[in-house]
Amino acid sequence: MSANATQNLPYTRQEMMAIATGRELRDGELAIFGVGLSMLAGYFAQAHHAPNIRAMTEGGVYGATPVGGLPWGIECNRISANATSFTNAIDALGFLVASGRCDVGIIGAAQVDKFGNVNTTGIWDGEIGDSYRLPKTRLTGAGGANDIACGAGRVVIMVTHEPKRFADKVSYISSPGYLDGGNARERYGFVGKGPSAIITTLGILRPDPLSKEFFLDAYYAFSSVEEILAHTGWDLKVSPNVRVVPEPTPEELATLRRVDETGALRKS
Amino acid sequence: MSANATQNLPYTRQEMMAIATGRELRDGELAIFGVGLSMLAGYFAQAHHAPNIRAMTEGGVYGATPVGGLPWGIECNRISANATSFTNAIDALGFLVASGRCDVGIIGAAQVDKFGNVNTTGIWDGEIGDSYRLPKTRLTGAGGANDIACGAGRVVIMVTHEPKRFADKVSYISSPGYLDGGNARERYGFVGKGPSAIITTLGILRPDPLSKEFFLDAYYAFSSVEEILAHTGWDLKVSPNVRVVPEPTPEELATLRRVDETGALRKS
Amino acid sequence: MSQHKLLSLAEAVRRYTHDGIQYASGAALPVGSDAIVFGRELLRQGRKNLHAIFHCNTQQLNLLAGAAAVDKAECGFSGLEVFGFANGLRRAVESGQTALEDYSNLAMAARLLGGAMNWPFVPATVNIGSDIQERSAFAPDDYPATRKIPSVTDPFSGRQIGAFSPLKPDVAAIHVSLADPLGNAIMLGTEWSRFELSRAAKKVILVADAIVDTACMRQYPNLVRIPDIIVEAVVYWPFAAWPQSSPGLYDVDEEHMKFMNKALATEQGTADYIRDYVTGYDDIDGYLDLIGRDKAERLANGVTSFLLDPFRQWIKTPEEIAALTSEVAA
Amino acid sequence: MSQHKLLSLAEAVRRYTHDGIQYASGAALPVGSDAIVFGRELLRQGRKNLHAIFHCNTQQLNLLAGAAAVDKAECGFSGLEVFGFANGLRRAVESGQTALEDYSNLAMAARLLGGAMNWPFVPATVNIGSDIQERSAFAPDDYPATRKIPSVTDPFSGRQIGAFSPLKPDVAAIHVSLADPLGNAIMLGTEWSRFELSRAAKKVILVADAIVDTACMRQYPNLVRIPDIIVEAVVYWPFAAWPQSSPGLYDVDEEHMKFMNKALATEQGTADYIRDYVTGYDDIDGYLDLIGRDKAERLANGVTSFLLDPFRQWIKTPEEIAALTSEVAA
Repeated sequence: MSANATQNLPYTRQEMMAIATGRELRDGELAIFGVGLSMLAGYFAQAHHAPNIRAMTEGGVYGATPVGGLPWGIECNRISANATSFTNAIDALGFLVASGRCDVGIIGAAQVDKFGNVNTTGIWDGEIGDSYRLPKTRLTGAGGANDIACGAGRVVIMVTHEPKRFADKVSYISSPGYLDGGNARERYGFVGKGPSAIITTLGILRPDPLSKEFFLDAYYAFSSVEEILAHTGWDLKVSPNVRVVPEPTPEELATLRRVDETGALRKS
Repeated sequence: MSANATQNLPYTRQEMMAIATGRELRDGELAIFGVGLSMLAGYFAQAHHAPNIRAMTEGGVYGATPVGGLPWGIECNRISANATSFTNAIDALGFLVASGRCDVGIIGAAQVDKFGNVNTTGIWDGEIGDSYRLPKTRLTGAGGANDIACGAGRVVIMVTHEPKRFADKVSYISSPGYLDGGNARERYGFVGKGPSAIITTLGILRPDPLSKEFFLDAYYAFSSVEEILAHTGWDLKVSPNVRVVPEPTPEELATLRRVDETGALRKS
Repeated sequence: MSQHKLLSLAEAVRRYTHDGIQYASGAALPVGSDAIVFGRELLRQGRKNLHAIFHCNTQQLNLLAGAAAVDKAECGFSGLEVFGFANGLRRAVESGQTALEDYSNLAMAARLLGGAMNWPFVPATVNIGSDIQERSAFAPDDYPATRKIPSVTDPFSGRQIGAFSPLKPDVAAIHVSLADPLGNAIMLGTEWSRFELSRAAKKVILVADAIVDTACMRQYPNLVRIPDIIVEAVVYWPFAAWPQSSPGLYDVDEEHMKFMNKALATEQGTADYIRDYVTGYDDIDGYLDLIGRDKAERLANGVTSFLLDPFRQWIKTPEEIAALTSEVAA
Repeated sequence: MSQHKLLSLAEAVRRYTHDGIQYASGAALPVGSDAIVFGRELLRQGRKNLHAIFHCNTQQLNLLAGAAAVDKAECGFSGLEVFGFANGLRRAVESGQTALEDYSNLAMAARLLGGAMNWPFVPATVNIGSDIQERSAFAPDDYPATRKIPSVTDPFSGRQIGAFSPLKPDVAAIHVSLADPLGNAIMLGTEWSRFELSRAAKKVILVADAIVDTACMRQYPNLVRIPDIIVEAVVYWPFAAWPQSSPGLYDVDEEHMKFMNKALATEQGTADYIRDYVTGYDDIDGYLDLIGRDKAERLANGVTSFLLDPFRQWIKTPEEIAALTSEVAA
């Protein structure tokens, strides 16, 4: 089991994923984070290398950094306690995200496919078919992720790397990646450019510039190309320049753990 | 001159017009007032017979009654001083007025025609023609009156009764009345029912239920059918039941003058 | 000028709701400000066949759906954020009890904006191109769905975008931090879509954690985003959003959030939960006892309690509120 | 984390404006909160050929148009409320100097909303059927106008409504009551369309009557309707809206409103006005001298001054602001 592979490491796979995600964010960017891992990754970036990142949540909570531990939600008291501005959904998701104004968004996925399409709506036995039938397992729906996927300049997808989560084609597109690939996004005029990376517990996938199919760009010190291929439900292409992601520096790890003060990322 | 006709009366023609307009408002209604005469008429109604009128301005100023005299504008300190809520234009003119939620609006006019269309945009020599040419005199534009004219349940138009202001057809429709009459408003799906009265310094005009052409419904104690016909620029029809508007009661006059504490309505 | 609109919770539910209505929650996201106690009262009075308009799921929808009182729901997000899937709603959806029509969070807000504006449709630049547009739980055989988010042609560029259908719920029970007896309301924390909802809904009931004097509103008119002129009734109920949070007033009750969601995962658990936490109190005092007086005090002394400080001087006591409420009822 | 954005008025105009830009006023209606002093500085620096986006006319547009600096203007209302017609704008329109494209007040707000949303068009249920739709000052020979407010078909009902073109001004100078050095802003009084404008404009400059500490924003985050993340620069200028009003801070200067509008009725009067009230001061002190220190004090003690009371404790002194400003410039 790959879980064992990190037993001797001074960080968890979740922490590696959060740090790798945080590294995708640049100083000064307008960035939107969801709840949980996405928020930890974002605030890690702010605390570590992007002090002037302009962080927001889809609730229209601005100027905040969480206090007292991982917020229970993007609107809860832990993130409301030191905000400088509260507005609303139209403002955050519409004026700032769907408009194209937001540089980068971080979203999660229950299932992702080779074109970076995300399913967070439900699990079906096989294809849904021509009539919309009940899911075997109902998930959370799109939330703001669809709006981020359509509008944010670029999107980083965070997902646990398991075969069932990496499908050739998602059962339901909750949030669009590159749809059926190539220039498909242009059909809909999306102002956002689409997902720039899928960052997993095992490595980093990036889209081919033309086909938009995601390929393996990098793996972690504790994972391998073989392990990743075995955990991906499609025939994942591997970059000829596939590289190892640098391990967390002591500063990165210390900073992340200050942000993740309740240790959410160390529990798994 | 009709100005002389009121010399011996204990009220001015403007005061009669304001009181007649105020009488159009019913208790409990959601009502929008513009600046000046319209606001005085509205707050007179609230102070006199409609204590629960829900008064608003297009600035999104709610729960206020003016203090210190006639407000200089619908947003100025005299009306902001005791408001319970300030929002914005989208809210007031969109959510509450264009939506059809507002029961009644009071608007003014530089020029009005027999179908109750209002011009507040400009004065041209004759028709504008096929090319939009410069007005001889530029007026104030539509402001919120167009939005009120489209959306408010009914509209009361206040206007000084002079021949040049009562045209067969206005040069420019800034705010729609019944357009070319009949069911013309239905072509545009306006949620508001259109103007219910034109209240002037000489009398009250109301629309024919079918043709929507305005006819003379009532004149004042100091005016006459003949005087009104002479001051109307179209062949004004007179109701067979034309009546005299009741003169202001002492209570009405006293109340109006409390509202109009700086005497704006007594200056003309 | 205006009259007091204070009404008891039971009377508000009795007077303004009935089976089968389009019922909207005025919620600030899944773990925040929502009039959850209004949902409890809907169940106490046996309301059913609801068509729920919830910008996001909350423990209220989770409870109502888990109790099989919801036939249809429209939602942007159907989970509970860090607390995971909403087990009551999930069970209702998976069993077919509740048809859940999916939108995104911006879509729900935009549809409320469109309802408030009385637009016939709202331009959609999101949700298009995904299964949110192509799949309709309300018309499952219409695939790709043609009526859910149809296309509209931009007359300026000639290109096609989507069109959302506006929302105009029959009744919205909107949770607010502070209300005055006339119906002016202050929300602390994100508004989420409560501003738009208060204008889109046909009738608005405020459910307020605290009642303040109107002088508070005159001091802070820019905070009064819901004015009395559009409000039918004001219900006073402390900890109305419990176990969720109300910034400035109380924190999330983490323990009960988990307990409640676990209970709603099964029919039996839901029945037990209803017995204990829906029909298990007679009045505000009994409700606060259920929460636990110590816990309530601890939750009220959270990291955001300073947000309430400027307003405390105007907060009315339960006795003052009771006196006003009985005045209205008389 | 964020950095101070305080900038002198002259530097803000120098850095963010140039001839021919789409320049938006962030105004709260014709006699209220507007960054009129920004317009004075535009003239001091000789900016011209402006395309003015003014939800409503104010004394700023009246002055800029009267000074022949405006080629095009888009407006919902072009008067001065109780102060009558705007003589400078009127003269510019009647002479053909300024092409004035008419909309209604809701239309302008909706167009800013559409710009903020990045919608290709905005549904129009007003302005249709009137000459606002049929006549275009920007395309005078296009009659009835086909590109100004074209028709769009509602895909749900099949009926036609109008479509407004969204607005995205190059620069907006938005007047606010209070700003912190980072660019968080509080507006007292109606927002009018400043919220939407702050999101629609490509660059936002705040012009604030007073600068407060960020602690003020953390105490009242729901009042901060313009957050720092969308603001380029903060200009401190007391009485920035003079002779108009800024609720909570100062009243309308009735005398100067009339004097100014009378002056703008003629070319000569406008030249005299510019000499005395546009180029007639070197700094804030000189500006306050022009207003008159006694009058300024009287205007500040108006009927709404209590609205400022909760915030006074955080207001920074001119010396503190000067220290911060020089820090940024360095």
